[in-house]
Amino acid sequence: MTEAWLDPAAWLILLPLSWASLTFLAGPGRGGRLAIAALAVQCALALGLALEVAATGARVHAVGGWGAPLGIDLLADGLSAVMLLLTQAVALPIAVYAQAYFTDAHHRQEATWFWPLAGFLIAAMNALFLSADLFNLYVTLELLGLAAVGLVALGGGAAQIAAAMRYLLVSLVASGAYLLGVALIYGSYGTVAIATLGPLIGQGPPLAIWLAAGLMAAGLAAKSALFPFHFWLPPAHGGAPAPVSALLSALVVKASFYLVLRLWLGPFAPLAQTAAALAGALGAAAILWGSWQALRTRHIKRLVAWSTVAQLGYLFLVFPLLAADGAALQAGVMQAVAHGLAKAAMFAAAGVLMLATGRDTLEGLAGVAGRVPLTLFAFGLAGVTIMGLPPSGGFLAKWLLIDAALVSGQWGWVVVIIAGGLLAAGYVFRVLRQAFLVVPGDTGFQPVPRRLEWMAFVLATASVLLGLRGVELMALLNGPGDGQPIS
Amino acid sequence: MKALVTIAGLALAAALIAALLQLPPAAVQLPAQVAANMAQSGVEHPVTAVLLNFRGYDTLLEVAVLLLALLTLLTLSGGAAPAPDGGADALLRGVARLALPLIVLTAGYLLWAGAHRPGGAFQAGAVLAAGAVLLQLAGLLPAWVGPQRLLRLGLVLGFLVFLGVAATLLGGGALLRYPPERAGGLILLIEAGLTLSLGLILAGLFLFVTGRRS
Amino acid sequence: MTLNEALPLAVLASSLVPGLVIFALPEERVGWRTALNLFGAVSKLAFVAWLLIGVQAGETYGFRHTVLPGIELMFKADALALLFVTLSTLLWLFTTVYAIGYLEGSPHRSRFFGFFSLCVTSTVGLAMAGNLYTFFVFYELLTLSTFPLVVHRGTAQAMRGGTVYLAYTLAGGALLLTGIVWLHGLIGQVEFTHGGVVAALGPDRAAQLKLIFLLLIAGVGVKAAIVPLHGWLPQAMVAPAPVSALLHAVAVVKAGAFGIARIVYEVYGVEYAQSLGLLVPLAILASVTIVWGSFRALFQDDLKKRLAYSTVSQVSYIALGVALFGPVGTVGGLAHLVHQGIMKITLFFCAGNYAETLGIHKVSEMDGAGRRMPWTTVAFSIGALGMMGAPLTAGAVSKAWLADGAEAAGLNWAVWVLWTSSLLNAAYFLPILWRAWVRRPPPAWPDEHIPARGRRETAWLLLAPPLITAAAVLVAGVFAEAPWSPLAWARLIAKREYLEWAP
Amino acid sequence: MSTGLLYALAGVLLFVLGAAGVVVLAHLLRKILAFNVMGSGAFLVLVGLAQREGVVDPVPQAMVLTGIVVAVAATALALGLARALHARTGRTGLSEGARLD
Repeated sequence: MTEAWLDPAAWLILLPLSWASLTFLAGPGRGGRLAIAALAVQCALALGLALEVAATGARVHAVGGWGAPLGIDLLADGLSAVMLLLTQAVALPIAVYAQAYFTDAHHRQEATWFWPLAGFLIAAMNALFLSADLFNLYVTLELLGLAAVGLVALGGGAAQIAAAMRYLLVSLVASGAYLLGVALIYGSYGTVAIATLGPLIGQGPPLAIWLAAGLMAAGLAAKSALFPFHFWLPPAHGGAPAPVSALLSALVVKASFYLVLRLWLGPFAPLAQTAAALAGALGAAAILWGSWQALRTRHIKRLVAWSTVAQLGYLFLVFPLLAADGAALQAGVMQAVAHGLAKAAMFAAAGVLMLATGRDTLEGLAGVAGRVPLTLFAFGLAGVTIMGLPPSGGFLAKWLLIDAALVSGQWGWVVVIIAGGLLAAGYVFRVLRQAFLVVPGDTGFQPVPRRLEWMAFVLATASVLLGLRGVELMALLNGPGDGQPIS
Repeated sequence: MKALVTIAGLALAAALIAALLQLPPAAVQLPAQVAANMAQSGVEHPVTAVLLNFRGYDTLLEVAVLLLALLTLLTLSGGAAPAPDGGADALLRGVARLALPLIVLTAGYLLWAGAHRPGGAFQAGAVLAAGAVLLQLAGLLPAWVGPQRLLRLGLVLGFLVFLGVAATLLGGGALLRYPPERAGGLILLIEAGLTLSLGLILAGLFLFVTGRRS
Repeated sequence: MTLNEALPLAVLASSLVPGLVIFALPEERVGWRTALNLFGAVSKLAFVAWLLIGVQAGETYGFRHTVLPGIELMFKADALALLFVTLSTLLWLFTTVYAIGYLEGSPHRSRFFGFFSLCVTSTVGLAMAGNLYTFFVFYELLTLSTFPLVVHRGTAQAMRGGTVYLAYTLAGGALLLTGIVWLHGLIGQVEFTHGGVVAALGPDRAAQLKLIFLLLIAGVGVKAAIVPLHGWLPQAMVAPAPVSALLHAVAVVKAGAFGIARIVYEVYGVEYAQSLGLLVPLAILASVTIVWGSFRALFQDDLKKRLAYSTVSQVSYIALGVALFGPVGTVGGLAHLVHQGIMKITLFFCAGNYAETLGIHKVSEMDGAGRRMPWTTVAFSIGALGMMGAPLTAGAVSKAWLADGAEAAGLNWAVWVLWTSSLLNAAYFLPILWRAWVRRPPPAWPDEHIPARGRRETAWLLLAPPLITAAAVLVAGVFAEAPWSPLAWARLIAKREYLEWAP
Repeated sequence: MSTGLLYALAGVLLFVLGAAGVVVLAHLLRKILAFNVMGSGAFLVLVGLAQREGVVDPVPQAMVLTGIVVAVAATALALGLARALHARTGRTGLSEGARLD
């Protein structure tokens, strides 16, 4: 146990909040270096927290010293430690990327309040992953939602504002549903502390709790863009500036998924089996529909955004398999982490491709392989994870999912998983094929800062190498000893 | 579509009402715990105690939410020139001039009163913001353009003070863990900072946007 | 890490590291790139030689790394692995030399050689895979690293070929993955073990095991180009000649055939596979492929396509050998894995020489080519005769063992399949030789790039590799009984798979 | 039936009404107002349900205060976006947007 003064969990919330405010104070477009330095510290903090959790198990930080149910608890267990690590590990390279991206002449006017918005976004996610209080989670969800909407609107164009508006409305209705669920729970039990609720719900929940769980799950599914609530995602993620798309697609949608998972494994475990098949079916629909749309769209970033819709579907396939096999949880977490890294890399690479070609369509990519080979390599590597091919983290996730499905005899999911992988190969290679085309004559490609290319590459490599080091991640998830995965 | 929504809504409402009508009494009774810990909270009003002490962390994040809304509005309207004066009539202007001292006084009272009766920083800040809006409508205060450094400082000061207190108290064992004997003073400090900043933020939500006529 | 753990990794690293460095090299650093390529190829050869000596002496080489609880990345350099590793390493060296000559002055060479090295790394990793998981990892890596090579020219036609290639191989990979995970769920980690590992499951799982066998064989059968999964191979011939040579004569198709051998011998075990009744259908499938591939080759005017269909047919000799229950067939099949590799790469090198030197792409354009390019045509003739199974060539040796194996297994019809195929081989190769040697050359070649200078008919870098491999075809045929021949090595493997058999 | 429960039941109706409004109404201002109705409904349930036994509970009251501030922030943001959208395209709703993007 470290000194309370140094508790990494608390600092993972305080630090981004501080730099968010300080970069606001510094003025429009400024503060990038401060943010990068702070994010480096946050990476170290997340790593420290993960090591501590891996060694000594879950730890609780009682904010205000009161303790649940009167006060709010922060809980850092394996699952939250993994998500925190992912968040910082994606945010740091993307921040380096963003600094170079927004100094580019084409995007300078979009930079205005990127840094404070990003700071609040990251703070919101860290707070969300650590919170063990349903109402506090509501506040973090709203913080996250508004920060994301602000970032989507950053571009300032009509399409972006319309996308932001649609995103905001979905987000608000969704958190409204979540809040009503919280109200019903407080009304039923007189507390919103997750730790206190668990045993209470285990004693046989009244109808109100079933409705609350349904409302909360529906709200969170909408925030995670689960089919058929996905309609807001492609315009929002496809239209935002590249570093923003990377943060949103890689991390933000995972936050609400994390919360569903947390509630399903925790307090709502007694109710969980009811809707599991539905969650799986919607996930399967998302995989097929998202991939299909990615195969059809003409725009690079739309393609990547539709791919997010599809890949999120895999996360929800976990639910029907959870009861059957412990591998399903591991698969879900592995998929979340691998997809987070890979999707950030893909959006970063897509941003470079658009800068280099000056166009946002697939057609414009012809011949770009010769000009930004590193970026294309990064896109390909990220694609390996997205397609679920070895040796990537995405492959391990897919392996575990198929394993869980086969062991429990649920053949249907296997077909969906395999089909989704092949469809993903279809849309990833759409991009690569076009880029490899040799076109005669001057294509008028623009030079691109090397730093942009390298950050895409670093993230993509991480997503692939994850496939060789799954053991550590799973050990963290399972906690010290061979105990149950998360309490 | 409409029919579908209506049916779904009615079904949901019916289910919810049925659920509420058959709800047994709650298992946990927080009011008793709140009452038992009031002495250590540093304030006398239970809602303020929950808001700034027991669940003060919620409030910290909630201020961040307000700042965020303002930030996004700034990205939307940044750089627009203020509209020419509306040329409000003399009566409105006179009333606004008269009301201003009263508004400030009311805000101060609400801030101070929050410790032992309904009130506090949010109410006080809202009153201040209303005053600013009134002045702008009366043509006495120009709409704001992209915030200068001093204004930015004012906007985040309350939040920074709150953060600073939270971080400092981490040394005492936990985030926002007030020592009972100093809790009252620290909470007042936070509330004072928040009153100013929330007033500016809420005013800003109006004044940064009105600058541009669409 | 002990030396015996490090050596397999060194074999992998000797092509992986140069490959990654080459990616980073600027296009114009020709000298560095060549040096790196050759250094990698030669050092890999040295490591492999070390392994060969050790394995013959009974040493075991292996490396394990846990990826997830219960899933290991595992390398094992056993006799069967080394058969394939040695073949790939030797031919990689020759092909690298050839490719340096072939691609001189063409664009994107860093990318080409980078992926080329990755592709060899994948092949070697696949050969040394110690369990099905590792096998699959490298099987898919091979697909990924060959795609950029297939579409290297960047034309619309290349893209079409590449797309067909991907569609087939990725779909095959999906089937393979399903089979592997299923098996994994039944028995845990599937380590390759002499005599197989699934027999322990007991008879009530037989139906499941048959289905899994179907999935696995269909998965690797795509790369092995077993009919009806062979459609990608002729399409992938749009690739540059060195790629066709190494990948579509050696790496990719052999990866499939090698996979069939591993699955039959070391996952199911020949005896158990036979008792499940899986081997005869496999033999029938292989026979159909042998005949159908040869038959289609007859009608191809495009030289590389004719060679491609010939590959479809010849690779299934290996599958047939594996499916013939009994050590003799095994020896034939495994020896053919090597023999077919050196014969077919010779043919592809020569086809590349004709195209690069004279612009000849079609059989109908070959009239008199032997007079203009005698050495190339000599090499081509040796390769072609080997394919037909003419005496003194490597092809004769493997066909003889295969025929004996078929008789030993009691499948006399398979002997007829081999005869039919040999006749068809002659029918599509002899006309080429006739045209090249006997017919008169046309007044002008289609597109002459490299003018003849004295006795040098084309660039040395293009000529030396096919001559060496052609010589190897003869050496492997004439000295088949020598202790270091591919045949001897195949017998060593068969001895270890059939424990009671003494060759 | 206690006053608290009555509030909660009214809150349920407001919530459902508001939620339906956000989905069905086309004009953005109406959508935003509907969202506020919906939020108020949730707040009523939160406060009312907790006090259905007649005991005053300061915890949900504080939560609702927090919720109100969040709702204010969200409303301001939504209004700002609606205004910006109108300024750039002259549109007052999203549904017409389908044609434009």
